[in-house]
Amino acid sequence: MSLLAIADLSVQFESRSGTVPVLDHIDFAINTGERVALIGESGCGKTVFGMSVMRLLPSNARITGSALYAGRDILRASEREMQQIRGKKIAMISQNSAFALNPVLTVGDQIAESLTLHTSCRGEGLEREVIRLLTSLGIERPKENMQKYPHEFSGGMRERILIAMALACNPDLVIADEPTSGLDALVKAQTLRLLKSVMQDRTLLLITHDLGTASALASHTAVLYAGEIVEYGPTHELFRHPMHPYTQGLLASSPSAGFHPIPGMSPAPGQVPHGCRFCPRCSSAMDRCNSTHPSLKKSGNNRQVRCLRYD
Amino acid sequence: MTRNILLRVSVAILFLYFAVALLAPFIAPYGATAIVGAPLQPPDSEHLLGTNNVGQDIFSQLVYGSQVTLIFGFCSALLSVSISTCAGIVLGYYGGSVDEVVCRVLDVLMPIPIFPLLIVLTTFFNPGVVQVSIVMGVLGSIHGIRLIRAPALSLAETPFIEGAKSIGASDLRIMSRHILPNLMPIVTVKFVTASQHFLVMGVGLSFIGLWDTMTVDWGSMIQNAYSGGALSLGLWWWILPPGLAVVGISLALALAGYSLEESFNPRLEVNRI
Amino acid sequence: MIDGQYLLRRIGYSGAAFFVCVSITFFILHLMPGDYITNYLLSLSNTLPKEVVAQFYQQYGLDRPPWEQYLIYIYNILQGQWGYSYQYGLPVFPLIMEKLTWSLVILLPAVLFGIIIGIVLGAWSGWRSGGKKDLALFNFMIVFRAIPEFWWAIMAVWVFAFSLQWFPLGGFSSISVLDSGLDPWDVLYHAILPICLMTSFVATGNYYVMRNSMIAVIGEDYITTARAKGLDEHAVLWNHALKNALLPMVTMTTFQVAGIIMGNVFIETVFSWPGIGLLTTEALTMRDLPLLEGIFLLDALMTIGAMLVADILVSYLDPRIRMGGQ
Amino acid sequence: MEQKPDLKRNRIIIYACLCIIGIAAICVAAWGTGSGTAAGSVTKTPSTTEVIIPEDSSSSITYSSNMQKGGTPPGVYQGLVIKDLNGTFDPALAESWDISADAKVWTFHLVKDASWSDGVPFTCADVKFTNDYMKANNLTLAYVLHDVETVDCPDDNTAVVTLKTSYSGFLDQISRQPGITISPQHIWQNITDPQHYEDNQFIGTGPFVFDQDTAGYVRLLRNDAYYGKKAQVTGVVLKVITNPDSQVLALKNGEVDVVSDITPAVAESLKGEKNIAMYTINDTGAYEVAFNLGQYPSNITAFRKAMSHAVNRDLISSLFGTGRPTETTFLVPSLAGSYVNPADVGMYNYNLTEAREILKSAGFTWDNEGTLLSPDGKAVTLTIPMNTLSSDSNIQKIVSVLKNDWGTLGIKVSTVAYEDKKQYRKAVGANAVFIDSFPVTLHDDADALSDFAVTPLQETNYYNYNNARYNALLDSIHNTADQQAILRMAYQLQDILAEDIPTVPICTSDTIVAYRSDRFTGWDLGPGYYTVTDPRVLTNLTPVQ
Repeated sequence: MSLLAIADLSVQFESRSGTVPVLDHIDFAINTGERVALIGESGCGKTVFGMSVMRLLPSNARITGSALYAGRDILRASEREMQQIRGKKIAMISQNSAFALNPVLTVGDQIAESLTLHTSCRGEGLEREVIRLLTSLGIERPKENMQKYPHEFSGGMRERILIAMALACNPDLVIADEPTSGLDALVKAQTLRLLKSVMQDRTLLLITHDLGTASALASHTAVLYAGEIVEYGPTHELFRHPMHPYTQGLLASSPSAGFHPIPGMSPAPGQVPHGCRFCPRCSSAMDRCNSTHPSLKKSGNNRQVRCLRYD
Repeated sequence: MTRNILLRVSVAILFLYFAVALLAPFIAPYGATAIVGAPLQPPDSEHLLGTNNVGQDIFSQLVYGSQVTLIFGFCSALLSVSISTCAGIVLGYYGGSVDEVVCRVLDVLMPIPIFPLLIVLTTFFNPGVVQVSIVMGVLGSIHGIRLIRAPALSLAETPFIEGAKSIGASDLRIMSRHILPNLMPIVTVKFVTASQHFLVMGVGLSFIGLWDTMTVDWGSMIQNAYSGGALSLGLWWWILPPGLAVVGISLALALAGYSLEESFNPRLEVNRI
Repeated sequence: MIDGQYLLRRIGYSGAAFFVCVSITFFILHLMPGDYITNYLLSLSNTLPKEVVAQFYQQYGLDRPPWEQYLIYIYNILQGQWGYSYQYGLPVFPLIMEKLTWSLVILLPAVLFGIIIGIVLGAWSGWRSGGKKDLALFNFMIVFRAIPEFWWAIMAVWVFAFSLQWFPLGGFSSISVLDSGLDPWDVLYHAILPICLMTSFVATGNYYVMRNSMIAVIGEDYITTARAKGLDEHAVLWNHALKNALLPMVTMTTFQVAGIIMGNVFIETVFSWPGIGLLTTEALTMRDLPLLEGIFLLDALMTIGAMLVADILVSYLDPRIRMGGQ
Repeated sequence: MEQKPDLKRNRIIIYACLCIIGIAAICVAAWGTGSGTAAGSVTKTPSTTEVIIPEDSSSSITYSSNMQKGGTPPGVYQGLVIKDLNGTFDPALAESWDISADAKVWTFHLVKDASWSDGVPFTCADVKFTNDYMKANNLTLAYVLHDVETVDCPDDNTAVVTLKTSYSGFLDQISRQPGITISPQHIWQNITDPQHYEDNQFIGTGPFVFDQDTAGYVRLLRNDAYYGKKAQVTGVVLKVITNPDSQVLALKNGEVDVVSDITPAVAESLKGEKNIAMYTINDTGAYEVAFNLGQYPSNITAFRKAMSHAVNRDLISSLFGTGRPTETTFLVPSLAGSYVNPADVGMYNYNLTEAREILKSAGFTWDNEGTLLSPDGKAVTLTIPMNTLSSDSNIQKIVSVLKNDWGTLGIKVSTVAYEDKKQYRKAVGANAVFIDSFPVTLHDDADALSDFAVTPLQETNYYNYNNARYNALLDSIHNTADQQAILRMAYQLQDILAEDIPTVPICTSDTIVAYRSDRFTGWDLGPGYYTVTDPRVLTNLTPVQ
């Protein structure tokens, strides 16, 4: 049984100019021990997906569908139940480490906060636990550093602190939203290595636009385009044999593959084409792509793809 | 939706006030200071809002008074915002020692209480409408300079300004064509709120009677009524109209200011539907 | 957290600013057209011999050149000698203090309550921003604030004191003060209407700033982080949002507290409450220079002190601002 | 590291603050309404016989000392004589007085049994001391005694004042505002820095003694050891109420016993109120349109005459609502009485046609639009300087009427306001016309005519009027104590004024006083007693049983 099974998840934002759909009928599951990457261009709804699982979307978001976590639909759970789940069962590593830490609290306090909330650690035990966490993430002189404020750390260190906060209560599922954004190449590589080691036997939902990060960390990858999953499969296979034209385009646009960007722009939310959403940018589009909306179909060995060519 | 409607309504009210001020000679049935009837007559068809203790028509005074009060609010706001925008941009753009010196000077000027200083400075001239608005505008700009300087400073360091510099644009051109337009939202908001602030301050000054009592404006009208016994006699038509006129325009300006601020700073309207 | 050397430098700088400020006000006041003697003598008689007038100028030291008067003034200030009011003939400092005490009766509670109420309502409103209650409160506050304070005061006096007669017409105390001394409850009864009005004014201003600040803070990523930890809304508000949202309020409220030194001339006029605000306008119109200088001096002292206190407070609350850094 | 307790502490503090505010608000509201109703229904028990009088500003009841500010607090100090509105003098510390024929030596016979409120007897030494001490210490009020050469004390009850030059108006000078009141020698002789001395005992000789000054109140108690007519009220309380409306309401509520200076409209509304009576003190203020003869076009006599015909005194007076038009050359008939020369009364009635004729015959013309042109063809415009602070609404009324009338004559009239008296004075010197108001004490006798003179002491006057014959006549008036001669010369002075017209008297205003008729009677003592804090009024008050 999967740890988190999402079925028919749709998210819409209500705004003054009407309702804007952002995620459309997502079906998605993570099994215990899997590390799934969700990749896509900015604006395709990746972050919204992570936030909707955490139920942290602003109040003008309308969520439908279900997300079964350990047999419970967390989309229908009460706020109190969610507070029990957040941080303890499902933890999140927020993107942009520069703003994700409260500037007026010491990092030690911020890490300890989750522990006090969800565990019975108090007093010295709490401090020992925080020190252990910091040490495990390779932060030197933890006793001294836990008294410091976020602005006193470098970007890479802050990222580690965020990871420490997420791992504090030993959660079942970690959602990492762009964990390496804003870091320079060297620090990024270090952070990835660290993430890989600490996530070795954990369940991870990695949200990223960076193919390298995904291939380094994820066992499975889902590709998101204009609010829909267009392709899903084990990372290695998916990267080696991309099936969907969009995935192919993505891989071709990475610098290592020679940087051939996909022509055109991804459609703005609410203005998606009727047929295949990728159709206007697709180099191998067919006539019926314009009118028929493809569905996500199983395709061979544990892979799924949303393209009329594979029908 | 609400914001736009609010903004439109308040702009419409402001236009109404301006129209009244501009067309005062056509709207007002009598002159502002002409004695046209017996003192303290209640409203009737001849005198829409009755007469004051000198026998002047209150409605006509109200109409003519709008000119002075509007000049007061808007001229001093215009002056104050222009000074603080120019100075703020120049300081923010050039920075360095000039910036340092001016900031220190501002620091020293800040503790001097504005209101008494205003009264002191107006005595250097005859306390007329124009003089008081000028002094008020200049004094009011002291606080504004810092407000404009901060975003100008951060703008001056952005890549597109660097870019403009690198293609050899002159400093003047960069400041007027590149920095100023980017500051326009904050300047506009500042102008609207400053107008409201100065308008109310002007009316207040004239209410406590610290300048020309012969000038017909809403503040001196309130002052006349207040000191002339309007409250104990219950002569509502004498004291209420100028007060409500001030309240009206102040409210319109305040709402316009808040609406503009929200539209320029979308964060303020999070979740607002 | 505060670098001692920086603090020293800051204090030194404040001292310099104070000196410059006092000098500027001295010259502005002395160059102001008109003088007490002319005003006073003209109010007594239209026909005064010239030598009599000259003698008064000499007696008040006004016949000396301005720079000489300035040096004498600075010398006296350094001696702690604030001079004597021309008009009252009394020492300036106790005179100011007496009036100030009466002003503080209104302004101190008004500013303190105003700050607390403004911050509490603003924080609540910002936290609930977009909700119906927030909008109702916000619109109410805008409307309240747009109406000039003297107009509120006039209307309040008219309704509550004149028409309903719930409150006294003005003044500090009932006449019983002459027989039984000052009764704090009686003073409070006289002060309650102006206190309520002033409180509302201070509160609306603080409300608006606090609400904006709160809205800015709840859009920050660290609030999401805090929620993602599983904190309940109260904990997010109290432990994470409030402290950050309060930072911009520190400077503002410190200046508000310092500003009460000038009183509020509108409230004092309308409520027949002769405090420091009325004293200032009176001194201005009478050209009572020593008194004016005393008032300006006290204000400069308070404002510069407030700047210093605000700096120190902010550096305590905001670890990002390292004193000596900048 | 503990988060929860910290959080709780924060919360507790805030909740506590909120609770305190809430409780305070509720208490205050409940108690406020409670005492409010009490205050509304309170009427003072008749057994209280203190009279409560409102004061406009707190500075008027903050006293430093009598030496610094003469005659304060009211009723505590006394001068030698006290002046009536109609120009005569009542005895105060001087029972009677003699004047030498050249009006140079004044002998005052002092009351015999007067004493200071601390028991020390009052003697001539105090009079001498007051004069010498004021002059020796350059006190502000010493200028009033500028003309005094010496004060001699032949015995304890006689003071001989010798003037530097003859001056028939000496009594007027020492009794008119601010005047000179006698201060006690035994208190002041030890004080070396009188300018900065703060008196807190106020030892005087008057019918009242100073009691205390607290929280906007000053209380004076009856001086039971007073040598003259003792007051029937036990004391006087001065209460600061800055707003005139509040004063009226306080009178209605019974919080104060008298309100002076109410407007005609308010007086109208008070008519028929139970327990409130009113009386009017006629002609307490006087107004004039004054010309500055040094400025064009006021330097043209015909222009001044024409303008004098163009002042609608009746309209102005009706706008005032009180007082009456004055058609004399300067003096106010009801006060100056026989000093007014009947030949000069009513010469310049309101007549715009006449004004046009005079202007035309003097060479003035009008252009097509009706603008008045001077003989040399320039448009005539007038700027009237105004003093922002001292201007009462009556001056605004006058200017409004002048704007109308002079406008129909083709003269554009504008105003310019000055906040400062010095600047105003300067503007008066630089413009042709100004409006002046006088307390009527300056209009009541021949001495008032000195306003138009140029003397060695007074090198100029506001009118820039300088007439040698006038100056000489006034000099002779000052040098004689002969009443008949003074009267004759005053008539001649007024004839000169009627011809030269340096000023146009407009009208007077009255002071309306409303008082609680259920508390005290005896306010309306007569035309001479024009302030409610006059000691003679206060001693005359009788509590209603």
